[in-house]
Amino acid sequence: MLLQEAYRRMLLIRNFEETIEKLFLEGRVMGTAHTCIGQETLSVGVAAALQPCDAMTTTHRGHGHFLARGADPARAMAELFGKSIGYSKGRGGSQMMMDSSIGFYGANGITGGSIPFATGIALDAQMRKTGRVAICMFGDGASNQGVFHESLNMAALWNLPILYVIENNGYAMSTATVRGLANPCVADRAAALKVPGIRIDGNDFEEVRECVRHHADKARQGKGPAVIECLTYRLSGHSRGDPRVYRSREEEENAWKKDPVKTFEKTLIERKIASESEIELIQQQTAQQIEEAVQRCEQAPEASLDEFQNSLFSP
Amino acid sequence: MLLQEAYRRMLLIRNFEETIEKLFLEGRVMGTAHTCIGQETLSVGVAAALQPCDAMTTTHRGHGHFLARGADPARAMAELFGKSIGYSKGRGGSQMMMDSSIGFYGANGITGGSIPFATGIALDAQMRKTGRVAICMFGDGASNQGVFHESLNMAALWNLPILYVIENNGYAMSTATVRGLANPCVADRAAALKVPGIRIDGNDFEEVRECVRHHADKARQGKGPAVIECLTYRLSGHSRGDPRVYRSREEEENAWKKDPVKTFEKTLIERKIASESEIELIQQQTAQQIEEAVQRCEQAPEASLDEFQNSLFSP
Amino acid sequence: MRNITFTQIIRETLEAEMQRDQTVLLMGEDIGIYGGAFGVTRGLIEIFGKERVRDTPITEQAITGIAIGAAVGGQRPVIEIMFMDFITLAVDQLINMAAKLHPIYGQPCPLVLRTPPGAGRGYGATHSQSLERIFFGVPGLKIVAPSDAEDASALLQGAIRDNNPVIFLEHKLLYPMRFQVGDTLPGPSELGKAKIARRGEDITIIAWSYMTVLALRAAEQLAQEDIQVEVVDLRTLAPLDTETILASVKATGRVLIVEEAPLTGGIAAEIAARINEAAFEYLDYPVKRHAGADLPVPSAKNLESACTPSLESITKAASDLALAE
Amino acid sequence: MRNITFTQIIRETLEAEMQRDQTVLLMGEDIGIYGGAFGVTRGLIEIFGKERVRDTPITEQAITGIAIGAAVGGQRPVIEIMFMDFITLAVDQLINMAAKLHPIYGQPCPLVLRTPPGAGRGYGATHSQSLERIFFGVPGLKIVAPSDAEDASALLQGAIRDNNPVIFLEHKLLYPMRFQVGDTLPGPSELGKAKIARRGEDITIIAWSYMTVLALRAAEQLAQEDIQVEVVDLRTLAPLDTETILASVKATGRVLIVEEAPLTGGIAAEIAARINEAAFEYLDYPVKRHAGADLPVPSAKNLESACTPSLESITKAASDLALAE
Ligand SMILES: Cc1ncc(C[n+]2csc(CCOP(=O)(O)OP(=O)(O)O)c2C)c(N)n1
Ligand SMILES: Cc1ncc(C[n+]2csc(CCOP(=O)(O)OP(=O)(O)O)c2C)c(N)n1
Ligand SMILES: [Mg+2]
Ligand SMILES: [Mg+2]
Repeated sequence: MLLQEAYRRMLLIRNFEETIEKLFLEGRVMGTAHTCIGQETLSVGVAAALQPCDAMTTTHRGHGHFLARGADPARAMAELFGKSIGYSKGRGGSQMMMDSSIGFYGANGITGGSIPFATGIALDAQMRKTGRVAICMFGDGASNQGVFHESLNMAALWNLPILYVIENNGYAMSTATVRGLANPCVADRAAALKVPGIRIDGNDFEEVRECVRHHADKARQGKGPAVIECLTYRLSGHSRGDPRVYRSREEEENAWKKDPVKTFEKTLIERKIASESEIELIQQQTAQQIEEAVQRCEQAPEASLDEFQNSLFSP
Repeated sequence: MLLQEAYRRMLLIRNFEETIEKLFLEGRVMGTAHTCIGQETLSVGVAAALQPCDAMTTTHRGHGHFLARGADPARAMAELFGKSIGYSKGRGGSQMMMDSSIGFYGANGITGGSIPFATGIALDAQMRKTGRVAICMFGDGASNQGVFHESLNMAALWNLPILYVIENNGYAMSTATVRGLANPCVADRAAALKVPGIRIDGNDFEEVRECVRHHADKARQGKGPAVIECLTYRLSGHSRGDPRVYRSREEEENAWKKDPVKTFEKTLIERKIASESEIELIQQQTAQQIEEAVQRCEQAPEASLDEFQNSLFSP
Repeated sequence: MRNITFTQIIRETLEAEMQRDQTVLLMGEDIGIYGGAFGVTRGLIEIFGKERVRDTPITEQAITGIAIGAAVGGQRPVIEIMFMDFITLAVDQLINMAAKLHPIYGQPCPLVLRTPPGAGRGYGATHSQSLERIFFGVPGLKIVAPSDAEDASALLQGAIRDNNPVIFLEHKLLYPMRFQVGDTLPGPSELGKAKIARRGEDITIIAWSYMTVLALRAAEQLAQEDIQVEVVDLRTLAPLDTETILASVKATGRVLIVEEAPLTGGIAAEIAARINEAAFEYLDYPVKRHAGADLPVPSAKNLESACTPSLESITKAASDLALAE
Repeated sequence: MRNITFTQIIRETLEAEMQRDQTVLLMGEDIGIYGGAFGVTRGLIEIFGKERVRDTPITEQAITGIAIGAAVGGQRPVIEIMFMDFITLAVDQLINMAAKLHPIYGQPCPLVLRTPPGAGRGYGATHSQSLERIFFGVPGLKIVAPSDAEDASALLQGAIRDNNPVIFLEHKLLYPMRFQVGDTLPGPSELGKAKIARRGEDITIIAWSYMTVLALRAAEQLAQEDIQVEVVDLRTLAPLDTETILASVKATGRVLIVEEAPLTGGIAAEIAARINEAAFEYLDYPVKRHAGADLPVPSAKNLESACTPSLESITKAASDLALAE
């Protein structure tokens, strides 16, 4: 992925998330959503390291991962509108979409629920020798679910091609990492099972990309799983309506000063990879893309009850 | 606990377990049981380190722990006979008995099921400042259940007075530890959560007692949990009818040569703590005690259906 | 009298019980400073401190298991499972441990597990389920599902003082609803008693939790069409108050059971079966069940409404039954 | 024809399916060299190797979740949960993941979970439960519960080839039982069809899994008293074959549903409710359910027998119903 393209995806995610927050405020979409503002470079960094055949799973906070892998923003957003063009035909909502054709094996509303699932995808990859690596994204909070340890143990025993990529964004809902994890370094848990555990700056696009690429390559070569802990910060609230009483505005302001998308933008300019006007053009283009997505959602037909009723079982 | 008394309990356990195996073969008891032959010194070593107020939980393989803590062998055995004098009035069987009056908080048929339970007992001890320490016994196989990590994390976060004592006996049913654990050192898992993790010779009575006592004292002083991995060997089959195809007879014979009860017996004689005739007397006494237990069981009334039907809810 | 939300009365009840009994201990995800995902425990950490209002890591299985152990040890834990959908992770501890403690081991286990079931907010298939059926009929477990504030308070007190594991349902649509309640909290209620929430002679509607709210509204509408509906609010699902159910059914001869969850395998089936077994000859018409679709709860508003009983669908079902020949 | 055990035909069926389809993959605790706690998979690791017959650590939740992922990836995993009681640890993965994959995400999930329910061996409260009710009515899950060898083979093949998650029950008392079967395995059966296991006009007994075995024996005894029992063997609980049930009930007018698990909240309740809804006027007598006691399964032989339907208790219940005025 070219750096300009990476930047475009980051911006697309940022725009998507901000638009969704606005749509909620305006009462134009229903349900709930968890935006990943502040974690965009991480999403794109991981995606940039992958092969098209690789499989990614995510959590409740998955828009960024999905878009980074190339999802159509209109079809993703349509899940929030409950419209038929949505990835789940409007049935799933923000937390339940999947598109295996682009190697995106789904968001998941159950914290930790996708960890064994991704491990199973890696098992299939090993059995069928597809050369695929599974990338299991989840949060610091999810790392406490026992099923992480169960899955990691099996992945290690069986040498499965999987990376557990933890987005340690400082909080699980209101629970600061230090209050939820007896040892706030998630990567340390890997050592307990003799799996490589790496902790990196999750807001550094290139560090993320290189680290993921390196370990994905190893996994592809049959060298087994790794745990990659990416330090980041959730600039948004946990979900809509989060009053954020568990942290100070000052802390947030400081974090905003290090906004990774802005930082990446500056790097592009400094390194002369993109000019200011190119940046501006990308900004305009993504803004327009999102606007069009909203329009497509609004014009799309409602989710179909008939179709839903006939979809319970797979033929 | 005096060493002679410790020996008496080891023998009692050995005798109890061998008798049960015989009773199964003769078809005189029903259901199933998992005997702990080879792990008796471990049970007694742990029990010898505890205060009367301390709370112990165990697993499917719990007769030894229960007897080590002072259970009445007749009432324990009566669970296998399904008789009314059993600790669970004949309702529970081998895997479900409890006697909180001697600090024994139960066997449990669900592998790993007692781990959060014991942690909760420790939480109560902390809340009510009872000075009690909880001792959670389980196997290498159970250590793979995710709930161990979930519980250990909370115990560590909250500094609970609990010791997780793992009996690593080389197998979980047919699964050798190296085939079930990516890292066969269970104690290493503690480090992932910054909890002390100690690995000791579980067949060495004094090593077990000292280690448990030391960490129990620390826990009692508010210094939080520890993980103690005791290396031992299950000389018996997993449960009745286990053909033991997963290990060689040679391996077993070698293990029998190091039978910890015999080793302990030799030590007593060598150190002149007991004479050969004293040993013999204890052997006779425990044999008789078990024989009497069998007789009591056989003469006891059957489990009462009426009483059972009225016991569903606690008043 | 005062007018307060369901959330508010639960919070006040928890506070009062914690004041009364030092061993009442709250545990759950984000129940401390955040006050719980639905704000029920807001403010309690300030009063009781973080030892008695314990934020936990995201570990439903261990939270439940630890609470069971604490209950056997000597506490009266009240845990919150943020959405009832997540109780699926605690099924082993509830069924294989909590439910067995008294009948098998002879140990009391005074545990309360509070959790919000229910659809209606577009949260999707894993944040909208009513899963009480998993525990219904598990010998040794009690299930409470109030539909109004006074009952919720009295039953929560009853649940906390009960020496058995109790699953306490707080439907998420009830939380913001306002109710008239007394100036002081009611006393504790014993678990296991249904109530006649409205008298009527033409037809009985049996419901619980939020469905009772809808049933009462339907009854009001039908009264205008001169159909007099009796509404039995079960309040407690386990133990089930068959006596009150049968008395009402025998009087009206027609009964509609309303359940939010999918029809197949629901609690309504058990109620229907009991009525048929014990009041067959009193029935003018076969027992009717009105329940959710046999589909997961979808997130789109139009689908979600179509898959869950609504005021309209209940009114129609009741009216059809009342008027059926 | 040959005479083989239930265990043997399951093993042969697994072997045949694994030969036929490279993506059929077995996973479970001690299923390799040990051959499974009940010996069902004995010998398969020698034929297919440890990649396709995977011994797992003791982690029911992850085993199930990994199998679901593998199924979506491209395998057809068949997992074994050693005792059905342990499925409680996998409830989240089954209800919140497997069951949602097709209706919400549009993904097929060809997973089979084999597990033995049932009492009768004195194994106690956490090794004897029949917990199919947890999954019954969960939209998106199928449940198969055969009572004889031929059906077990045909349905297991059907389950493995089905593109949906299937819970496949092998009652532990069936394992050692011998059956007459053909020299070759039957072909695959579609899931969802009950069968009339015995014809009779006086009364219908509906049962599944091991209870069908007892029902057939009871029918034989009753035939000597000139009571002709029709036995409907459900074979598949979800989807439930209401059509076959209703046809039989309409013909006999009297129906006894037998369920091993506790009465309250059982699958029998749903069956009874459906019969009452759709065949009310055909009933000579209220539908009767005969089920386990509303108690955990105790280990003592005398208690266990008293708490579970037996040949005697079924015969008596059927006879009482057949002769009732
Ligand atoms: C089983 C389960 N428990 C609790 C929740 C509620 N919940 C949703 S997200 C979340 C916090 C997750 O924290 P983390 O894993 O760090 O991810 P982040 O939100 O920070 O991205 C919680 C508690 C849930 N969805 N599922
Ligand atoms: C949840 C659950 N899964 C599986 C089993 C079956 N089982 C009983 S004991 C056992 C092996 C346990 O191994 P370990 O923890 O090492 O204890 P050990 O038997 O060696 O004492 C297994 C698989 C069970 N009882 N519960
Ligand atoms: Mg986080
Ligand atoms: Mg072991």
